[in-house]
Amino acid sequence: MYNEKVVDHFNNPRNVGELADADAVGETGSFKCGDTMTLYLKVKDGIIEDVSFQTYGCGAAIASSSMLTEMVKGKTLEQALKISNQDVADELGGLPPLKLHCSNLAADALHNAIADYRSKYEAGKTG
Amino acid sequence: MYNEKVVDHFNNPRNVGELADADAVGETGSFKCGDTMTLYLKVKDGIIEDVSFQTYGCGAAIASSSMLTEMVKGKTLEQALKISNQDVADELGGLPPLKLHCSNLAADALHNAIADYRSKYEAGKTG
Amino acid sequence: MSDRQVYMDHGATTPVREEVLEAMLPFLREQYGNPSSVHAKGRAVRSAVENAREKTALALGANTEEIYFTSGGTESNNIALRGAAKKQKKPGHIITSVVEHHAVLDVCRDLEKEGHRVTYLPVDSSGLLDPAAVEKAITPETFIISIMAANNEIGTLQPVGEIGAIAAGHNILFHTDAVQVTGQLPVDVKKLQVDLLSLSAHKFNGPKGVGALYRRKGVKIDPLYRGGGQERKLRPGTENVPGIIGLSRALELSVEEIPRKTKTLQSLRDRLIRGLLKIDDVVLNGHPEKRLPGNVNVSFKYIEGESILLGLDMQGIAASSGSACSSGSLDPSHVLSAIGLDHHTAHGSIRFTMGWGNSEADLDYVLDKVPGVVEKLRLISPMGKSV
Amino acid sequence: MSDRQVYMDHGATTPVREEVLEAMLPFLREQYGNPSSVHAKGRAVRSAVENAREKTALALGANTEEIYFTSGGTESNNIALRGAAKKQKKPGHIITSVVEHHAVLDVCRDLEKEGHRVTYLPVDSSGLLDPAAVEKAITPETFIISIMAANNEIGTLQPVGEIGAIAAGHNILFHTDAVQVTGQLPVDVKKLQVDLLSLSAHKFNGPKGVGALYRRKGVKIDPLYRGGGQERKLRPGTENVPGIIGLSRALELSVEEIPRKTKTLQSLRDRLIRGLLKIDDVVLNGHPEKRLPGNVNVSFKYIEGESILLGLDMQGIAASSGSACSSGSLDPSHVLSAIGLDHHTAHGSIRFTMGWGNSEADLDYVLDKVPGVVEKLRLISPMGKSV
Ligand SMILES: Cc1ncc(COP(=O)(O)O)c(C=O)c1O
Ligand SMILES: Cc1ncc(COP(=O)(O)O)c(C=O)c1O
Repeated sequence: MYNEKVVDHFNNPRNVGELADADAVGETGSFKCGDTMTLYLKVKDGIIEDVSFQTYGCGAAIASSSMLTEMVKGKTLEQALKISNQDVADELGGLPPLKLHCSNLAADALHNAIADYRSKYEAGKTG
Repeated sequence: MYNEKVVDHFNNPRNVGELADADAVGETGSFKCGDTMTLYLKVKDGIIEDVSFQTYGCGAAIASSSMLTEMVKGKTLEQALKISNQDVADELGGLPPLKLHCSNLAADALHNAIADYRSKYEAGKTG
Repeated sequence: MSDRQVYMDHGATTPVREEVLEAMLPFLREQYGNPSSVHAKGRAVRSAVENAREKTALALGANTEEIYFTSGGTESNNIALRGAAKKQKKPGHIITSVVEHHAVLDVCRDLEKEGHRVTYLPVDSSGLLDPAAVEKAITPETFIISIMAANNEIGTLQPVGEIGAIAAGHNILFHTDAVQVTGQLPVDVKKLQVDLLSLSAHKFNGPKGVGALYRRKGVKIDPLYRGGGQERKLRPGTENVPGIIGLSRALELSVEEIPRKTKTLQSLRDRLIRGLLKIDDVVLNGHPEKRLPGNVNVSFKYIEGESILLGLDMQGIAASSGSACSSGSLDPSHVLSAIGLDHHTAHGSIRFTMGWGNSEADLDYVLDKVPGVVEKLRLISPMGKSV
Repeated sequence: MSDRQVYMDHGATTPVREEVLEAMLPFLREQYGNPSSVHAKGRAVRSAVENAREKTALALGANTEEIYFTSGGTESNNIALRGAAKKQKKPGHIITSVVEHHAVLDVCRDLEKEGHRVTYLPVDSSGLLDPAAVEKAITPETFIISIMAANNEIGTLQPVGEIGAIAAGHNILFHTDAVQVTGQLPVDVKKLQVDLLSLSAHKFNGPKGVGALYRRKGVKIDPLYRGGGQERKLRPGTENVPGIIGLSRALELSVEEIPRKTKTLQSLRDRLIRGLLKIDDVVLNGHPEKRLPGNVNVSFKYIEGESILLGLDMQGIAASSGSACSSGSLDPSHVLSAIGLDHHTAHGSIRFTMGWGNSEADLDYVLDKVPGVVEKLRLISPMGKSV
């Protein structure tokens, strides 16, 4: 069902847990299947320095979360914002069609986290 | 499907063919399945001295015909008249339920042959 | 009983080939997972089933997702016809023929009771249907045409390609019962322009109790059964995995061998026909050329089919008959009546169906034994004109 | 992947036992005749099929002619319910429960569309149905009551005997889906006062794709399929002979072994339950005693079922889950919802079903591995309260 890369991320999820000194937190939940994800970001000079996640969900959800954290580390917020759910699934080498929706939470949580960051630290800049 | 006795009578039918000098002939046909049977009798002093048959029909019909000829030989007409289709089937050791109707023609042909005999030779006696 | 056994009843069923059984065995042993299970044991079986679907599709020129596994030809026919009928909002019209298998004919009779109208088209004395008659029978209410590819009793091949074109031209569903033809002659669902096609594994050296329905993509029929959603909801129930694997392997093998096999069987068939017709008062039933490669159906006049079968059986020859007495029903086969045989000729019909494994030596044996069996019965018969 | 493989998904399907395969093999080899054929090859197979029917009847306390072979539990359920409905002259009323298998529930939904009215009775938090509620639900229009003998997810055993008595008292047909219970616990159709009963071979170490329907003599239901008239017209189509032989042999063996097996499985079950409940935040689903001997169903809070399954799979443990994500649907199992589990608890449920072949050593292994799998996932979970 799942390819090796997905299984690897499920078995050895990267960047798991809470970031004690996170600058921003993004949450998302799928009303459809009840999955939820929390993403923590540490940002310095507009660059994602550290990242971690907590996910309640199926194998695909967990692997997508883990994959996403690898994809964003070291990226600028602008670059990170461009990452879509599809990008995460692609980076995992694909997911079963029925499971695609489970990967949707990863990029959503990221976007929410970035929004959280901006609302906190870039409030003055906008408007 | 058929027991050994039925198969034996089918394989080695007794008293097959036309009796050239028959005293009486009985025919019967099943409207249901198209089987037909002709029974030939040679009668002397009220006793069936010889008998033969011709049958168009399935294995059960042929075996019943053959069995019947063995059952009637040497019997008086009165005794022969008492033979029922069920007796023939019983004497064969039984027939499959679906095939019972195929054995019905044997005793019927016998009864017809006896009626034929009586109408020819005992006409005066009746009435 | 005879020492020699010659099986000439491949139209009834066929032996499972050793290669087919071999393919099935792992799925009767260690590969026992439920294809719907998410664990490794389930996933392995799922992928085998989907692989079997792909093979089956390939053999028919279909797409993988157009194949639905069923429990046999009867079920495929029922799903096709009833499924199409169930989809109708109001009673409609069905076109079929008088020589269909009971699994089509009796479904149609049942659908008539539910309000649908059915046209049962006649056939000529060789069993052939006229495609023009199909076109003429079409009404605005016609929602499905169901014509068998080859008749199971007399072997006559119907012009299904032409009928498919007519159906397509009128935008009406076309179903064909291809149970007898699959694995015997090439079947290409696209060339035939068929929307629904039934097949059954045990007719081409696969196991009994498994079949398939081809459903062209986009064709809408309602499922009859409900349950766990298997076979994309068209045929729920835990899959008959060994059966499905056996079906696909048997189909693959038999389709592969068609070019060679067809010639062999046709030549056996034609030799058997010639040999049998040498006996007095024997007539061939069905079409002389447009017939299944392995099918021979003849009537032996003056004698009755079941007794012939029994006589052949005593010689170790397995065949079948259209006689009422062999089926437990009282009327002779509807097919033999439909081609105009009188009652007695119909009752004296015997079908020899050759297949994989039959040899010239089998034929020698049959041609050696049949005349004696027939002669003996004719001697008993009040109608015979003995030989 | 783990070296050790422990199969604890017998509720989904079971391995075919070697003795069963052995009984089947002759019918996949030389015994290939069609049971409807009159020749020797056909007759031999016919007698084997009828012998299998007798064995099957014996195992259920039924008469031979009350057994009809089908393609599985789904088909048996469909024939029972739809067949009874088809017999009705006008739309009637059906009583069933909210925890039935989809092969009953979804048939009922379909019958509702055809005008029938259906009462879906609730169950308590252990999954038990109240027989009094059945009696109360009866209306003059009620023509059938269908209540499963044991639930496939949580294993709860329903009081089918009591319901049978109620149905009999009201002269209403009673059907039970006994797919999970057959071969696990004694089933006596007379004691249960059941009119129709469904079973499926692959749940008791028989092959997939074959089942049976018990129909009490005199009970009238209409066939759904039409065709060659096999299974006394209730289920036409060439018989799945190897499957039927396998079913009867598997049933014979498993019923014979019930006394010994039940105890073993119950003790394994209770030990597994005790062991799993030692993990924090685990709840048992279903009834503590009135449950299938081999069934354990627990919810692991804060984590999701499919990920648990996957984690177990990595350790070579095959189990199943009532989680939506494992079935491709979005809602959690209707059974877990029906017993009142909240969305998250339902999603964290795992079913371990033990059967023939499972040992104490398997249990040791599972009890050793589960805590680690659960802990790891809880560490990832935003809800956990890690252990
Ligand atoms: C033409 C035709 N259609 C349908 C069937 C039914 O197939 P099955 O016996 O696999 O249900 C048969 C064979 O019996 C057949 O010959
Ligand atoms: C309670 C119950 N009913 C019916 C079925 C369906 O049986 P089958 O898969 O053999 O069609 C199952 C198993 O899947 C079941 O557990």
